[in-house]
Amino acid sequence: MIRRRKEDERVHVAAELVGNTLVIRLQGELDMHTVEEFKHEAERYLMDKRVKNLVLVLSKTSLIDSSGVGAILGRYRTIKERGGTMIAVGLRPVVKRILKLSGVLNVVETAESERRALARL
Amino acid sequence: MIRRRKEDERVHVAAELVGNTLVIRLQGELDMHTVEEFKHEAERYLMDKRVKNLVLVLSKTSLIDSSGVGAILGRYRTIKERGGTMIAVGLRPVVKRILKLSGVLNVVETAESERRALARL
Amino acid sequence: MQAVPQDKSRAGRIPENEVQLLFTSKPENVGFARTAVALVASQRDLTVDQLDEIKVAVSEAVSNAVIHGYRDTSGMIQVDVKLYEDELEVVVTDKGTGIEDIEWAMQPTNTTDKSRMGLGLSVIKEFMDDLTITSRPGAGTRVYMAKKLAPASRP
Amino acid sequence: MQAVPQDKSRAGRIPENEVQLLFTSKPENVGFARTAVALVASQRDLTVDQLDEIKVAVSEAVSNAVIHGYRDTSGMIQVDVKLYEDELEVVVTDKGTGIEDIEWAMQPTNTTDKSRMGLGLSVIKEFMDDLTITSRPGAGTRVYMAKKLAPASRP
Ligand SMILES: Nc1ncnc2c1ncn2[C@@H]1O[C@H](COP(=O)(O)OP(=O)(O)O)[C@@H](O)[C@H]1O
Ligand SMILES: Nc1ncnc2c1ncn2[C@@H]1O[C@H](COP(=O)(O)OP(=O)(O)O)[C@@H](O)[C@H]1O
Repeated sequence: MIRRRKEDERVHVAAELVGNTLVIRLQGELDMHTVEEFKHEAERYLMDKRVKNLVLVLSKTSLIDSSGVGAILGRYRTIKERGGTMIAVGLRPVVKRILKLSGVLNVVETAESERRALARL
Repeated sequence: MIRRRKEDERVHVAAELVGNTLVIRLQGELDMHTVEEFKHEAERYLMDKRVKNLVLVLSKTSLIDSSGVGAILGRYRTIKERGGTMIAVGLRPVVKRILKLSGVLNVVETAESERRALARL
Repeated sequence: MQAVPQDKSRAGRIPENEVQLLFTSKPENVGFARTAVALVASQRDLTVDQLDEIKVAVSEAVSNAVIHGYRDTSGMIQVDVKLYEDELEVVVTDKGTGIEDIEWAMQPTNTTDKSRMGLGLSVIKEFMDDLTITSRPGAGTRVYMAKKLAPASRP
Repeated sequence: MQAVPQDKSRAGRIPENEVQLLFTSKPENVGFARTAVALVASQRDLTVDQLDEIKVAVSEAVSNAVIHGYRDTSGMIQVDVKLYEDELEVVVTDKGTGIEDIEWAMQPTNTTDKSRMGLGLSVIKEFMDDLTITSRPGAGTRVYMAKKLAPASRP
């Protein structure tokens, strides 16, 4: 029996360490419900003290609301404490607008692709 | 601006004539609403009197309810009048069950693939 | 299957989730209703087949309310969804024409509309684990259906 | 933006479609609500961006009902969707705590919950064309929002 992925309600968080940069690929919709999963997974990866920078790949993130923005800013704070840089990649237009409106894009850089983001760090 | 295809509510009907066999590829969900589009498009292609057989490709048909079954049987009647054969291809398990329950599979054959269906005609 | 006026008793059982939909009897809302019910159902880890079965059953009951319940008129259709640990309950209610003879209507191929096949209720019976219809001619129809689910696995 | 008790008058205008959702104030229903509203909206030929904007706005209003309206309690949230020829209206109602000072709440960064950013209502203002809040402390909150749509192209 094929079990379907509950992508609409759940986020899926995948991560990879490239040097001292953590790359998090976020899939799904980030709201007050799914944000718990994102926070939990991101914190687990950030426990690794080698992590200085964070590249957040949002090309498969279809929605972020203000609860999601809060969670992203929380991760930014951790990176800032470590003197690192955070770059967001692959923003859909409406995701970009909410990150701009909320001031996230004043502190988090954006890049066209994961490769370019990594090249900049 | 990217306009999204309203695939969930609309069916999409594509057709191709292979010899005297009409191949109809049906995409979407077939219910009392979308069935009108299916009937209309299918009848348009069936006006071509060369058409004797019908291969109905359902691999992208995610749902058929009893209104949809009625519309499929209607097309079968046209084919039968012409002395032709109708073959359904690519049935999802639940689509297969409703076509069986309704007796459609007593008169309409099934095949694993479009290629095999055409080879049989 | 008997048409009894009471649903299976769920006394003392509290649903894990409860959603109600209320919408006008338009053909395009049949798709809305089945997808919305599937959205609630998919808060549980179901198979594609289970979701398809639920969608088809909801499609039949809501289509009946549009086609037979409100016939050439128009009215509101209510869909109540309750998600229990081991069961999904869906109740589709209309305030339309009602059914004269429920037992007759439940038989496959019986229909009061010659353009149709009389299969909708049989399809619901096939795809759900419980089906109970209550109806009063001139007042409306209530179709209760339930599907057993594997208990939610707690992470 | 003033918090006036009346919506924009729609006297004499009949919606093309009308759907109501009623559900328990659970976090997982925020996703259900925005997707269900988007399902109705997508009966019209909208852009992906318009649908995303509607989804985010609904997400904010329903989240507020869950987080602020019902806080540590639980209750029912009602979402009324009306699809007009040139506009989508969504009204989110809860019977929760209510808002003491609506004008204050509408200002960006103002929040009564320090764990939050006070951005939800600003996001709705940004993504919808109309936002009107009515509320009575202890009785509940009603968030009316509307988005202009291009008139439906008749085939
Ligand atoms: N909601 C309803 N309101 C009034 N009559 C109904 C309703 N649902 C079913 N019926 C009656 O029951 C009959 C059988 O229904 P069904 O098995 O779904 O087949 P069909 O829709 O093809 O007629 C219908 O023809 C109709 O007379
Ligand atoms: N449905 C509601 N019920 C009670 N209070 C609300 C509701 N919606 C908004 N509020 C109040 O308005 C404030 C601002 O809301 P908002 O801009 O969405 O930001 P946030 O949710 O981040 O606090 C909230 O902190 C809360 O005090």
